[in-house]
Amino acid sequence: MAKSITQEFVKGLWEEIPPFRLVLGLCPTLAVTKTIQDGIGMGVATTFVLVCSNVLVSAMRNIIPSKVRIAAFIIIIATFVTVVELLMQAFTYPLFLSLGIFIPLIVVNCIVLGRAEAFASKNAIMHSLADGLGIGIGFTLALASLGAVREVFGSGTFWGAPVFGPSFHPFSFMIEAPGAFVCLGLMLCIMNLVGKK
Amino acid sequence: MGDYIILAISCILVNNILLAQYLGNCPFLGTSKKMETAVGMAMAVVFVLVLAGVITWLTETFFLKPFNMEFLRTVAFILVIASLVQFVEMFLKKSIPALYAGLGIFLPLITTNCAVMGVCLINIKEEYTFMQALVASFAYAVGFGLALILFAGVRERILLARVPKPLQDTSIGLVTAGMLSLAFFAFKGMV
Amino acid sequence: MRELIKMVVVLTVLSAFSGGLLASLRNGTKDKIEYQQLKFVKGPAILDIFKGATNNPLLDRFKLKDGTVERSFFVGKFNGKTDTVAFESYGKGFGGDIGLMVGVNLDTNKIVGVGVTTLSETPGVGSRAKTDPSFVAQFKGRPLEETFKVKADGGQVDALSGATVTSRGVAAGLTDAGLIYKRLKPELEKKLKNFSTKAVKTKKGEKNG
Amino acid sequence: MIKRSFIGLIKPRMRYQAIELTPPEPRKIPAPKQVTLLLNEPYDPFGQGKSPQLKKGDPIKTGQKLALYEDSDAYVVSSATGTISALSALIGDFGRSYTAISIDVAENEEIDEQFPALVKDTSLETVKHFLTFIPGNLPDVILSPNGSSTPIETIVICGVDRDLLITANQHTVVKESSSVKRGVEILKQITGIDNIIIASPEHLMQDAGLSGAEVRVVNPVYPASLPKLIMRDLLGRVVPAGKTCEDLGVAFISVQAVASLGKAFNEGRIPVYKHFNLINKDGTSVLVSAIIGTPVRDIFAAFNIDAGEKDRIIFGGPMTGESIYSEDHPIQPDTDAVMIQDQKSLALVSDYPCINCSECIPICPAKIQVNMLVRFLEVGKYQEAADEYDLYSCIECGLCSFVCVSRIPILQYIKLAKYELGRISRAEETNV
Amino acid sequence: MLTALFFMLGLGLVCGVVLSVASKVFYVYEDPRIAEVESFTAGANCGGCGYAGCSAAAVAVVAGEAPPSVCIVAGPESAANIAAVMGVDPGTAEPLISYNTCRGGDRAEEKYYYMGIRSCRATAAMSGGERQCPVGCIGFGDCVTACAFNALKMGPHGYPVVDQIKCVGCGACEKACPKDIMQIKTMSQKLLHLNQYDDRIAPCQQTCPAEIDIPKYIHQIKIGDYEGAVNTIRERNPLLLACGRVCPHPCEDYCRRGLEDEAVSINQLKRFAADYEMKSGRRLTISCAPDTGKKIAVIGGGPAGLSCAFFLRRLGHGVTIFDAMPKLGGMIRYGIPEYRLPKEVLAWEIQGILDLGIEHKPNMMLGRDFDIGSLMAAGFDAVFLGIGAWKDYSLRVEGEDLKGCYTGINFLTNFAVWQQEKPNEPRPFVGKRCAVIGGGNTAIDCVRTLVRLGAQEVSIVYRRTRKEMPANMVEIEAAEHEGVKFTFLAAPTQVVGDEEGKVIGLEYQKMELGEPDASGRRRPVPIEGSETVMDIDMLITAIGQGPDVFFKDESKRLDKDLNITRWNTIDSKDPVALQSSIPYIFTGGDAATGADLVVSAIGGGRRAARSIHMYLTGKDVTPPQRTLFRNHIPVSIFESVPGITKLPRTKMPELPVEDRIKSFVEADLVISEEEALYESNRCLQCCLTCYDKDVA
Amino acid sequence: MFEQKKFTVSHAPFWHVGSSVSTRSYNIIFAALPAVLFGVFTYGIPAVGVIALSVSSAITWEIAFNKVAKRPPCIGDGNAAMIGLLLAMLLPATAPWWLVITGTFVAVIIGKQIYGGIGANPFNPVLVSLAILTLSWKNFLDFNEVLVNYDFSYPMAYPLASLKHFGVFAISNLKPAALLMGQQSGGIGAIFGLGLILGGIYLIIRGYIRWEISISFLAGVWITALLFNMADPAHYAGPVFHLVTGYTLIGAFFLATEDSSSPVNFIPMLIYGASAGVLTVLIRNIGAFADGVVFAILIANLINPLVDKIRPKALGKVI
Repeated sequence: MAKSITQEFVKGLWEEIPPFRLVLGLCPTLAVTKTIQDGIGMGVATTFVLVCSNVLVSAMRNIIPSKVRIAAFIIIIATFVTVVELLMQAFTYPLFLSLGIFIPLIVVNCIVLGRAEAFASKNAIMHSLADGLGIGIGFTLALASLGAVREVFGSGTFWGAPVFGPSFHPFSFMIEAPGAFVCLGLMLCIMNLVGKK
Repeated sequence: MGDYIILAISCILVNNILLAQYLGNCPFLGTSKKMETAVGMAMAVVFVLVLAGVITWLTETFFLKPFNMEFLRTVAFILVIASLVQFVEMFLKKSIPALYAGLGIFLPLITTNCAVMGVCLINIKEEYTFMQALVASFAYAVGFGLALILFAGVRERILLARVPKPLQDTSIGLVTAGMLSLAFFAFKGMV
Repeated sequence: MRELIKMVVVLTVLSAFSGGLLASLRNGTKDKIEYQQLKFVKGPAILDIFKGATNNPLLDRFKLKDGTVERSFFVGKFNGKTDTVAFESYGKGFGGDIGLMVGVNLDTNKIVGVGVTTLSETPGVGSRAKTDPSFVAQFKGRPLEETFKVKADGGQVDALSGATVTSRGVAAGLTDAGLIYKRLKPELEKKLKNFSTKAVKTKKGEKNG
Repeated sequence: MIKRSFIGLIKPRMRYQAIELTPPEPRKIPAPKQVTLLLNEPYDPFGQGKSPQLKKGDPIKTGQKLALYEDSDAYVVSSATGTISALSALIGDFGRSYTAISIDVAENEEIDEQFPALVKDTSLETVKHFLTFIPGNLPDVILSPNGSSTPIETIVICGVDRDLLITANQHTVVKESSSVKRGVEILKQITGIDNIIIASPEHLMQDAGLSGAEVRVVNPVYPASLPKLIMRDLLGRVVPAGKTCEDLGVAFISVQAVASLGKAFNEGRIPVYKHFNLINKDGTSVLVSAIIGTPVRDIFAAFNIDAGEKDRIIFGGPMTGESIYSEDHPIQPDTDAVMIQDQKSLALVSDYPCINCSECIPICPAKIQVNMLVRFLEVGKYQEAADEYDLYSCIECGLCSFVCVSRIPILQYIKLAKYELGRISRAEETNV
Repeated sequence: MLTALFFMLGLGLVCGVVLSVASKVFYVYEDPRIAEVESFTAGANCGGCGYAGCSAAAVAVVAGEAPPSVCIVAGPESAANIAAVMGVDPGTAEPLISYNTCRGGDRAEEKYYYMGIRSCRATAAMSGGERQCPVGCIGFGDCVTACAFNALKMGPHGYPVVDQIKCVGCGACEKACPKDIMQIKTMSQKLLHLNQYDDRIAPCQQTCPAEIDIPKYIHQIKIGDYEGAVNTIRERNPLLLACGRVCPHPCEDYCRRGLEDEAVSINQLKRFAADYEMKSGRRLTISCAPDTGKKIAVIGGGPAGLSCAFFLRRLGHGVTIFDAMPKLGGMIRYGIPEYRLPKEVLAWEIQGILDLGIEHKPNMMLGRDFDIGSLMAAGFDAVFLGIGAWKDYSLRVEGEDLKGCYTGINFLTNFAVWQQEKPNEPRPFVGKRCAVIGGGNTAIDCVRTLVRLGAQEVSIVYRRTRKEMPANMVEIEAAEHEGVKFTFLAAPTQVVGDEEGKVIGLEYQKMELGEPDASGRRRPVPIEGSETVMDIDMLITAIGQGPDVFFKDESKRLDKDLNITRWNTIDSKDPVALQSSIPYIFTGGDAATGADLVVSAIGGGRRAARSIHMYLTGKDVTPPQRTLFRNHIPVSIFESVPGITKLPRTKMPELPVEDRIKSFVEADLVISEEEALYESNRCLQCCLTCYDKDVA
Repeated sequence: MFEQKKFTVSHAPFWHVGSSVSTRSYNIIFAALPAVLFGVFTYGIPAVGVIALSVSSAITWEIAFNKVAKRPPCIGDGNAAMIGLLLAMLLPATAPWWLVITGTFVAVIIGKQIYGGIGANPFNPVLVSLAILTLSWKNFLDFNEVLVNYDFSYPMAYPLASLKHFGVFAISNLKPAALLMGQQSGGIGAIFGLGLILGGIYLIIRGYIRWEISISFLAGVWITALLFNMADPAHYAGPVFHLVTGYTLIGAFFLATEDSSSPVNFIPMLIYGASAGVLTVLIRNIGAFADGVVFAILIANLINPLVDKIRPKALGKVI
């Protein structure tokens, strides 16, 4: 059953792409996808945390006693989240602003903890790295696509640039909270349709 | 007193944690399929959120702030919350099994619930006083519970409907959550 | 027992390690972060207010105690005179607080400009408070000490159409700013009298940041 | 089909058919060429370890008791003389399985002598062994009063008809009061139960009074004559959900069965003629008398009714009957009506979803929240339906389906759910 | 910097201490499986599963409320691990797969127009459903809706089709089906299934002694799935190559097409599929259940023994075949001549069976080299006695033991042994003028062999007429073509010998047909004084054979309880259970029935394997109540089949007579792919009461 | 065996009252006609355009969805047409075409079909659609702005907007009777109060809508408005004003009574209607929107599954 490193990486991009296939990490997915930039920013931040924590958890998987493993994983994850937080504040401040509270909340993103527990704590470092990277990139792609859809329809822009003519009245429902839910729901539906063999 | 009520209403309805702030959505979708589960989860969230809100506020005020260690907030909070939840779970399981059966089993779900962490962070960000933090935590939790229970009611019916296959389950759940959030616009501007 | 000790030790060492790592990272990025905060949050509004100023108001700043709160003031130098300050006040809007940067001339007590710093209003409606320059422009030149009210409430402010709540919030913020100004004016005057700008460092500050 | 009134605010009221004061004699159908008796025991052609009592070609006399195996309790009483032409399995509705015994009727009728020999002995045993398959059908629970969990204390004789358009029971009340009276006496004697009540419509109170049983009046609006509602309205007792009237010590028996009981002892032979209403395609109802086992085909032939492709033949009334698929289906002891509907005037059902219109709520005599119930039933969540939405409170009157805007076969869902739940619980019992 | 360090140090310490102390103080016992299951979930406590966190989900799994695949984060491997912890099917670790047993679907006639809830359960509750077929599929697809894994869909003929890859064997469809059409079974359970009265099976399948699902494999051939066809046949018959050649195909007698037209050439199709596999040069994999650790001795390597060994091995048992002859195959190797069944083909087939991991001990004869006692001592758990019917019945006339007189089996075996194993030794004796007494297949095999060996005049002497000959008509015809003479209505009365004790003639009495006897055949009555003598120099008697049970006399200890019938067969009380009077000894094939068809022996081997499996797993050996053994389901036997247009049956290709009488090269040939497709299209795809009507 | 006559077999009861989903929809459409015709009369051709587009696009979306989802077409039930008509009644006559089409898309597809079609929608599709349109294109739904080109004998300021922005004073000259007769600005079919009441009474009598909901909704509005009015008459308008303006009447008779999102039991119907009424006035008086009917009914839809659990004890129910 053991998959190659490449397979571990690739599965995150389609087979197990969160949050479409693994319905996890909904909060950031909903909250920070008003624009495609935000989506990608969040995705990259999460990927960073995911990869780092996966590697570290995998490296330490034999040292950590099982009873406190969750607590230990959380510390590891929280540390990397703080690292990201600090780095973003220092270098990409506008992004940090628009992502707001959701940067520290990466720590409670089920994807990160889920991968640490379900995968990294049972697999070798390179596999965990590939897994983290794959899932992270998948997550980024998902956020970006959702962000793109919401931005295009909700604001009439793509990456900040207007895509429709001036006569377009943005469907601003899409960038409101309800729009986020509905849009994600419909995207899940499309994924289900596509995924059906 | 009036301020606290307004704060509470604002947290429950206007700035509902789930529907307006997008926090705590995973368990929101997960535990809303059955009314019983939803009620249990709602109670557990109220319980934990108040505890967590208080304890993180204390941590912030007495440790992090005086020593200028705000940057450690994430780590400290999550560690405190996780330990607290796990402790409470073990405590309930042993000492009050009845309560454990009713709401204790939902506790693990809360450790990684961004609603809890989120509210703690909001409390700090908004610079609430202790009482405000207490009220806000409680109210946010009630808001969470309210949304969850209302959602569970709606969802129980949707599970019986002939939803097209690709839309079933989470997909239609999300769309419905969107409608819920839409309906909550009714309270916009009231506070 | 051995297991217990191991658990405790692992947790402790892990958190200590984390603390250490983060603390050092924090020290390394501290200054940069502070500057970034100013630049992106308040920067645009301040620069807008102090259009034509000869200094970099972002760097020329000081803090004053207002009761228990500490407020930041940014100084603008016009025609060689450091008689203009800008500071932040808040009003309640549709979707939360609206942050206003209010620039005021200490000599005339009149508003030199108003900028919206933070706002989370309905896009396309309330958000026009920030995007529509004509809305904030109407405050320019008004005395800060008056009470601001939208016309619907019998005041003087032209509301953004369809965004009464936002407009009210802005008005309330301005009124609040007036109160702050009144309270702190003596101290401000004192402070400004012997204020020297750091205009020279502008470029360098940008780079070092 | 009763049309909706213009004013939909008021719920429809459906009155039972009332019999004329001097009803005409029922039209008698001559004995057919072949009769089929449905024995309430599954037919197993490969049955092992049992010695079959009946086989093809056996001669049969009228009034002869027929049972599949020596030790089986279930039997039928032949309504004609002839030879057995076939034995076959017949699957009824909701898992009932019968053995169909077809008898080619001979020209000369011979009467079996077993019962006439015992006619002096009005004992429980005699009734039990010869008279359960009489017109009107004598329920077992009356004959073995300790068979149910609670001993039977009250017997209710239904002098009313269960369903709309039917007058068969009323006819018995009017025309056969002496037999009924004798029947009531025998009932009292064999069961030892004195508390015998006859439920009758208001206009037949006099006739019902002749029976010697206590008369209680039933509301003439459907579904008041359904047993659980008679229990509630006439006896003031509510049957708990999931329980039967028998569980409360009340047994129901049709007035025809009581009359047949009386007649059997009066005349010294087991009665085989069953009265029932024939409801034609145009909704007219005629009282008919035919021997048990007569195929519907012969009855239609007697009235020149042409049952065509896709028409619907119903045993019982329009609200509670059962439709059958073959013209060979025989009249049974409890057949109170045979109804035929033309293909063009069938009330259609659809698989449209419930639109939550709430028509069914005020009309439900059991106060069930039908709209939710049917949603659970549609997706097969029978247990939840029983736990949360009162599946077992249903008295199966069919009014919800009658008014349903989406034309959902609600009653079918309900019965199916009860049947499936029963199957599951039986399966669990046998496993444990 | 330092404060941060110390703060975190303190915090970690406090949390660690509190938690570890609490875990001691508040310790509560719980099912250890919960922790184990939980360790396989993702541990993210995301709630996506609908339970309150991972441990709640684990509790639910252990309590049986949730499926092992509950965790949506951890993926299929975790589900497999959890299933392993829970031991979903503790008895066999075999996967359960759903399959449908009805291929009737909407081909079955309807008895009424149904109006109501569109669900199988609802309509089944209304007089058993609207289809005429009492047991068939109703077709509203309750099972399809019940399936949570998308593994079922309604096929084009209105019955459900299982996607075996997606099926997880959860059993939801089985529960949903009111007609018990959807069944969840392991491979073992499928192998063990015997035809039953309530099965939805075509008349041909009911007739086949091996119970092969004939319509299914014909359909698979029709759609070009030849490998599938092979697998289908092999589910019931491991000797498909042999059967495809020698089976007298009783199934074809019940083919519904035969009522209006000629029967489908079922056996040719089977042979086509079997040859397809062999010619492809690749053996299809045959799956076996996990090892059970039980050991079974199969005595006799003929069709019954091979079949029994094959099925036992697939059920996961260890099997050793003991055979008296040097090579496996029994009567099909030593009794059936080369021209009917080339031994190369047989060897290929037997090798495939042995490759499953069956041990073969050649030249071991029961009663001579070992006995049941020694087997028991060697640790075998059960014994299958498939010793066949190797002892010819004697004619009981004078002169039977003269020189030049042989019995059929003796002759064929001697020849086969020489041909296969000792080709360098002198050829067994063959006369010039040979007579073979008997009308069965053995007799025909003898004459046809004699023809090929160069006998100048070969005749068959049979008591009755040609019509009554039990041998296959095809074989008789072939023998006729090859120049064999037939002497009917002739009962041998004496074998005439010369002074050297050599046979020189056969005296027989002529017969005439009298009244029909119980079997419906007209009994031959001797005509007094009609004795005739036929000049011969070789006589073979092939009037039937029975098992040779001499071993019973050799061993006095264990085998004395073994009951033998008066026909010398092993008494098995129940012909389906095939358990002998000694509980651990089972029998089958000719040893139990007397001389019979190969395919019957194969069926017997499987039934015995079933009984042995039941016996070894501590279950009741008696067959299920409604076993359809050698009977037919009455409703399935039609008198006419409307809607059939006649299509000629494919002719079997054979070698020309002049070629075949000269050699032992296989005489019957396989039909071409094109012909196979044509013939498969003639199949009506019958189910219990339904069939495909021909279009046009 | 094969030539036997086949009869129809079905389950009791064998009679049906004869009602159907389509009659229901068409009766509701019929009942809406007075108000619609008045709207058309008042706003002229643009109103006809909006109504026609709305109805036809709603039907088109429904057909399209049925095609895509491979479901049997269900436009025959008239529900889509009804949704289209009701949506048009709420829109201003000047609504641009894309707004109408988006609106019907949201109503028919998002609001109804993806939940499995008629009877399964937890929220009133029309209101979901209108709420989403309001959030997205407030300007196009602001009656003050979009109806500015109409000039009638009565003031064309949207009464509720006037109340919100300028207080009670601004509406003091509006006569309830005139408002009831349609002399106000507003949605195409929402202005003619009398017509709506007539339609509502027709539907109540025919049994197509439940009087409990309508009456309790109106009562909720009336009482809440009265309380506000009594507390501060200078700030809050009187109850009658609230009854005859905005979407109150169309809400009471056509929106709140939507089948699948409203309760079926007596007491829940009262709670449902009343809470929608109360919330309407709360939103109007202290909330962010000028008219609260849309969101108030949506909230009431939301609580519907919960309140509908209050029901009479079933026959023989144990416990």
